[in-house]
Amino acid sequence: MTAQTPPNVMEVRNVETFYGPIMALRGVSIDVPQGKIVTILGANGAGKTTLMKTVSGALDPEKGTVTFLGERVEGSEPDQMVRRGLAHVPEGREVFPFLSVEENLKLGAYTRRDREIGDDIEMCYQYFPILKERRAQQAGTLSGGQQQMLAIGRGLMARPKLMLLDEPSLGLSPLLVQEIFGIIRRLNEEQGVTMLLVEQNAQIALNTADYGYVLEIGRIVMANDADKLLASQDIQEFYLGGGHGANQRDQKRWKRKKTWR
Amino acid sequence: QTRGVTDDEIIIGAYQDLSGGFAAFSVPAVEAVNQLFEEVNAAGGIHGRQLRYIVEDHGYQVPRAAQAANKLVNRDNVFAMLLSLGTPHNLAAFRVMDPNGVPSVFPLTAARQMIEGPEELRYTATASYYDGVRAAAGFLIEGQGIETVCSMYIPSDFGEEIHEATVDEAEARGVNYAAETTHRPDESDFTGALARLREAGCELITVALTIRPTITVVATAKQMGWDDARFLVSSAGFHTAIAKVPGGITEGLYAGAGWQDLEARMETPEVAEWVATMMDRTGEFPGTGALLGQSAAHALVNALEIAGPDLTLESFTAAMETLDYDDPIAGNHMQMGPGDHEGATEIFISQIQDGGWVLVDTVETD
Amino acid sequence: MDALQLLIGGVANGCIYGLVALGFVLIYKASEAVNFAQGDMLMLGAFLGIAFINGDRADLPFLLGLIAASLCLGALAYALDRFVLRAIFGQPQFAMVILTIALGFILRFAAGTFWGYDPVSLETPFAGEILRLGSLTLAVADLIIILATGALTFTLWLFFGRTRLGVAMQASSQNQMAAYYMGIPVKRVNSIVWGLSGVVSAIAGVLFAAKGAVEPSVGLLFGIKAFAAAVIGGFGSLPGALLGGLLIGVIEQVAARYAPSGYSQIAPYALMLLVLILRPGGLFAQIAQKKV
Amino acid sequence: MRIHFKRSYDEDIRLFEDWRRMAKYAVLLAVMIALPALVSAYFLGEVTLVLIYCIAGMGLMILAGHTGQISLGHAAFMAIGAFSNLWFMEQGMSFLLALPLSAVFTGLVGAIIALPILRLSGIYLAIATLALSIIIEDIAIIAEPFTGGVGGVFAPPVDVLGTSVDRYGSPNLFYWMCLSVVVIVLLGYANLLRSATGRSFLAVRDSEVSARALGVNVTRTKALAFGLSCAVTGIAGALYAHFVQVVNYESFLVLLSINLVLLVVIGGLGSIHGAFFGAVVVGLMPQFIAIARDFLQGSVGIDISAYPGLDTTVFAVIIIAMVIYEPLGIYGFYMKIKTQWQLFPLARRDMFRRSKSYLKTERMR
Amino acid sequence: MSLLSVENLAIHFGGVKAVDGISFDVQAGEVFTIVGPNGAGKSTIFNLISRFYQPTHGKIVFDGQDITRTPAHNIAELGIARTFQNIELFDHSTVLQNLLVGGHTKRRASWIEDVLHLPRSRANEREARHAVEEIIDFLDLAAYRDKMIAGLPYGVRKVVEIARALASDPRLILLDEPASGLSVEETADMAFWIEDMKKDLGLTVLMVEHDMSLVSAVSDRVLAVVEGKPLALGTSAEVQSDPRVIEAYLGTAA
Ligand SMILES: Nc1ncnc2c1ncn2[C@@H]1O[C@H](COP(=O)(O)OP(=O)(O)OP(=O)(O)O)[C@@H](O)[C@H]1O
Ligand SMILES: Nc1ncnc2c1ncn2[C@@H]1O[C@H](COP(=O)(O)OP(=O)(O)OP(=O)(O)O)[C@@H](O)[C@H]1O
Ligand SMILES: CC(C)C[C@H](N)C(=O)O
Ligand SMILES: [Mg+2]
Ligand SMILES: [Mg+2]
Repeated sequence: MTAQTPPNVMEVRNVETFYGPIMALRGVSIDVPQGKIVTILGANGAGKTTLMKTVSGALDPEKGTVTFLGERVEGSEPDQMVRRGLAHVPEGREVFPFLSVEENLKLGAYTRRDREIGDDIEMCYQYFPILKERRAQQAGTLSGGQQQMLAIGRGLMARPKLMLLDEPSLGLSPLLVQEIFGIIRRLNEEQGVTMLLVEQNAQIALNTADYGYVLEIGRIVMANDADKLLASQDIQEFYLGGGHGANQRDQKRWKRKKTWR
Repeated sequence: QTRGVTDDEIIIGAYQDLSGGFAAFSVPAVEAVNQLFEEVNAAGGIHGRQLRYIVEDHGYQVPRAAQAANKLVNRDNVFAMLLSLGTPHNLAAFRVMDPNGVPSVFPLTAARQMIEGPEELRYTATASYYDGVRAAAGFLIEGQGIETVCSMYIPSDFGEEIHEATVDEAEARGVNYAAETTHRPDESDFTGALARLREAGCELITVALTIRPTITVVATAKQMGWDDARFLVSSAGFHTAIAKVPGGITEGLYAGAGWQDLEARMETPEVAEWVATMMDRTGEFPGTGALLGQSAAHALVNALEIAGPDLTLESFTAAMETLDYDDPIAGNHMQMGPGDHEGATEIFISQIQDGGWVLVDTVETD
Repeated sequence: MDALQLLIGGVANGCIYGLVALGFVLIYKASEAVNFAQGDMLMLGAFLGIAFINGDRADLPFLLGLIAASLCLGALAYALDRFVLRAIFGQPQFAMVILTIALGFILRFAAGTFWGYDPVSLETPFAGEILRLGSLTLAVADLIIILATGALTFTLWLFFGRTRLGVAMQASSQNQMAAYYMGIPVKRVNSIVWGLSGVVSAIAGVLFAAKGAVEPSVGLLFGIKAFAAAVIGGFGSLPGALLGGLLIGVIEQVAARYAPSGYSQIAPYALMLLVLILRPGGLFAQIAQKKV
Repeated sequence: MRIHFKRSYDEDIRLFEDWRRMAKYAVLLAVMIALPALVSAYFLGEVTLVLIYCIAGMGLMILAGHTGQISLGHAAFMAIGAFSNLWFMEQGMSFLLALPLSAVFTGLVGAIIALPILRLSGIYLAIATLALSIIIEDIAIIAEPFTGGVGGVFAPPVDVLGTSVDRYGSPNLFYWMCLSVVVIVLLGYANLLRSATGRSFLAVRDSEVSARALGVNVTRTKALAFGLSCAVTGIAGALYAHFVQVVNYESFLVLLSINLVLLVVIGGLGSIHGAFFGAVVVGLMPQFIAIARDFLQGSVGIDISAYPGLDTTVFAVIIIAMVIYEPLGIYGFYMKIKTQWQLFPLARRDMFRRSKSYLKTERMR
Repeated sequence: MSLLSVENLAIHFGGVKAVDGISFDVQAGEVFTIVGPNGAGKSTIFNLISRFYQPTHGKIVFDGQDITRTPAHNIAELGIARTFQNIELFDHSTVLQNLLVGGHTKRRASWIEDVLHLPRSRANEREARHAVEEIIDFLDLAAYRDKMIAGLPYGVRKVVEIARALASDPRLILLDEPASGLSVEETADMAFWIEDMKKDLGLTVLMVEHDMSLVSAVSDRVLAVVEGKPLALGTSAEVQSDPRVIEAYLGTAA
């Protein structure tokens, strides 16, 4: 490791995770350096969500190790991970449908005991004013995008050291997608929160991130600095949509085979 | 070769409720039978044959009782059933017992259907609930100048029987049968029902509930400040536990039953001895179930002795019909004869006084 | 006066239904699991109370015995969840239904083996005590039951709505994974609420035993009626559970007083079905159409 | 693992995937038909009861397993089936007519009850049906002209095409009769599952919202499922009445309802096989425990009968173990064994590991 | 003549005016897209059209027939199919079974025929399977045909849901955010499929979408809504250049 690389908040080594007989992760290793934003790209079903769940304790890896802040944590329960300083904003919102917006936010700070919780709720409301307007509404009746905002805000409430974001832009309007990534960058720069980000919108993810991994069918197939990935031919082709476009609408469909695998 | 009888064994069966709502009857009854059988076996058995008592639990469910009967009859090949509990359960089991010639000896229910059927296969132990309640109700109506009687009962054949007895006795005595309420076995509060009976001016109320609700009924009446009502239970409620309720809540309750309470007769040596044995065995003062178990098993053992080494259904029937003795534990007189398969017939009327049952009168029926 | 008397009796008995229903609702609120052994926990609580309080047993003073029984049953319920029910964490609700039905069988067996099958009664300092207010007679036992239940429901209601742990419990029931991601130790929270429900059941059991007698099989059917109470109130609502209990308690007495005999027993269930037909989620429903 | 190449849609629709499967079931059926020659009267009686449980189990499985509606009150419908069957026969109807008629009657009653009740779901439905099961006891007493009140009704002799079929008099015939009813119900059930109607049941179970969007009338479908379920359960009740030959209100207690639920869950929710596996366990387990107890007493001298109710408790413990270790029921276990067998020697133990799972509220539908 | 027309539609939830006076017409054969900020009421409009919600105001006319009071389960039969923002599949069934349920409205046999497996029921089955296999081919789902839904990747599920909607042989299909959660590549595929639906199957498509690349690629007309009210209507390019739409929805960088 070179001198300018910061220490790793999280190290994942050779992790294998199963759903019953299905092997979803086939030996994945990644590093998340302190204070950086790391993104994981990959097609649908590649195992991104599985990886996130494995490091946050929601799934147990069959093999391999996960180290968080210098401690081995694989197989711990998710609540212990939260206490250690990890916040996971899961795929698919997962808000508490019968609790009000505000109660949802308060629960985000469940592990905290300090007096600044109220301030942080105000901060969330600043980021997402609609939530303030709907603070007493049951979260289950919010629109899809509003629920996504609530899930992200709730994740922020934990004041984590490492934040996992699984497809945060899902279902958000273009304006809000920009805002979300702005928030991610600000939190990272101003409060030094380390981020591990899964995103389908590779363009914006790589623009935001410092480092990127590409996951395919349970394996890491590429890893590099974000800007290098952005420039890579393959990434251009398969994740950034180079080659497809409105001008090709009437052409016959065809697909180039990926060069790796 | 007689079914259930080998050179060294006689197999007796029973389907009981060991885990359901009537376990309070079955469990001690089985315990008492086992106690007596062990004693008999230890003394060499009956004509060299050991007694084996196979008990199946039906948890008061008819399907399981039917299964149990099938097993006992077709697999275990029992000679007779002793003390099987539950009316519909017995009726269902008779269907497999009758064609196979398995007698029903002293089933643990006093429903009158228990005596209907092929004569050589039916025996009951004590006076029916019906006779007991009629006799006791008559005694109270007569002795205390009661003019209005009522009834609270579970709508089962047990309850119906007591209800009928009350109605019949009221009619026979020319008094007014004024009101009735029916209940589920699980009921736990009787304020409304009692209010209704009080309104109707009931002076004597026959109660055909299981034990726990019986206690609650009497307690509730006291709480309502209804002090002058007389409650009468059948043999099913003639239970030591009721007399033992703390706070004197059940003081004054009457019972009409086919046997006498144990506690008051502790000076009788046989009673004292048996109570001691059972206390040793179970750590508890034997209650109604144990008493019924003991006296039924006692009668069966007597009959088997009399039937002699050549045990067949015919010799057994003949032996049962000769039974005629004082049962010291039950405190009644067991007597059968040809065409008479109902055992003891006297009715003992008792009342709870100072936390114990006290005999107030004895009535001879028939 | 007659009606008032009836009402009080019904309310007192309804309170016990309400307490058992409260036990269901507690567990449901924290895990959406339904405990079919709740009635048997009441039975166990009653026997424990007797074991601690009665003169021929431990002979503790009433209050002390009540506390001891509550603690015992609380600990037992906690342990049940910790060592048995936790094994099916995350399995469909149905598994829990089956598991608790089976547990009920075992609890009844245990009670029967320990304490026998004969009904026993609890010795209370207020057994048979009566307060007379004009023509109205009030059993002290009833009064105590009503006060205790009211206080307990209110406390629990505050706890669930206002405290951090209470809200966390509700969250756990709505989405276990998300609750974990908030740092809520969901499994432990479940065990705690089972313990709490055990305490409530013990109190219910002791109060129940103070009114009559108990035997191992009282729990099953009593539990079902308490279910009806919880459903009337809207499963998941604490005040609803109490209200449901009261309604059942009162309707039972009113029906026994005025309806033809044979029909009166149906009244509580008929009431429940009626409520459900009119309001499928009970009086204080917390069910919703899915937002798509 | 065998792979099937399908050449026509008919092959998808067929009941049996291939002739091997068909042969397997044919052999099973042959054994079942020959059973009276192979086993004792005692065992035959038990198997007959198991067959009746199978029918009741299939009835509940349609509802609980395939439509996702829990009923804790199905004993009530057994009762309705039993009493109506006996009443029809008392009116002079022949058994062969009375049996289907009582099924139709029970189904109708079920569907009518279903309409208000099926607006409920989950635990509300479970408890409402539980209440039904309790009420039916009182109704059976009140409806004395039809049910014989407290005393109950004795089953009149069954006459099938001029032959008397009696549980005790001609146990073999009675067994075969039950077996044929099982086969008929089974065929109907299998047909249902391979049809649009059956799929609409599954759809309602998995997502009412999308079922509705796809044109499934959810209320009607639930009522139909409930009605069919009750009709089949009613058949079981009718046969049961002739099996025990006397029924009263105490023949169909709540515990029977609970047993039926245990049956479908232990067998494996959502599969017809499950109803059969469950029936075998629930039907034979008490007897098995009793025999094991006799054996223990006879050979080792351990007497467990000193603990009354222990056998029920053993049963309960087995259920608990089952739920914990094999949540998919016996059918799940059977599938595991089968898969391992087919993959042999490639099967790995870890193929069946369970990963952590989490629940979400069911209060949103 | 327009296939679907919505007139002055409104629904209020307590104080929230989720949809507040929306009118538009969808012409047969076009792809009509609704865009708007989160919570603008787009999904609610879908829920109103598929009759999950009862509007407080307004009228919905499909193919000349007023469907404002038609029960939800009769909508599919009229020829309107839909997908859901959050994917609502039958999780414990296979892809094939899901699609077969899609064909529910096409069946003619009654349940009695089904139980007895009479010829009509069998014929139904054959037809249903035939139709479904075509859709499987159309959407390239052959590889997943017999897989359980639980466990399929998100992207595949999205396609299965569309396939299921197609199985009811609709004239109008409502797609709620078909591209959300899809990668760029898959989004491009989705564009082709929507094109094919329109061209090859002759379907009319009403879509809600936030991915502007897809919206531009396929939409004939776009309606922008904000806070339950219409904001702009026109071609994709027109709407995207409307300053009010940019301010409320797209942001400057779009
Ligand atoms: N509950 C499950 N049961 C079985 N298999 C599963 C389950 N969840 C996921 N899988 C499988 O595991 C693999 C990885 O899934 P995962 O959800 O991690 O993918 P992903 O990269 O997050 O995809 P997406 O972009 O669609 O969210 C997929 O092939 C999927 O089919
Ligand atoms: N059942 C309900 N109760 C209360 N408010 C509701 C309900 N359903 C929807 N809403 C509100 O109506 C508004 C519109 O919701 P809708 O789901 O239609 O938004 P949308 O335009 O689809 O947004 P998104 O792009 O985020 O999916 C939201 O503000 C939402 O909170
Ligand atoms: C009190 C009990 C012994 C009554 C009996 N079980 C019966 O069914 O009649
Ligand atoms: Mg994912
Ligand atoms: Mg939406």
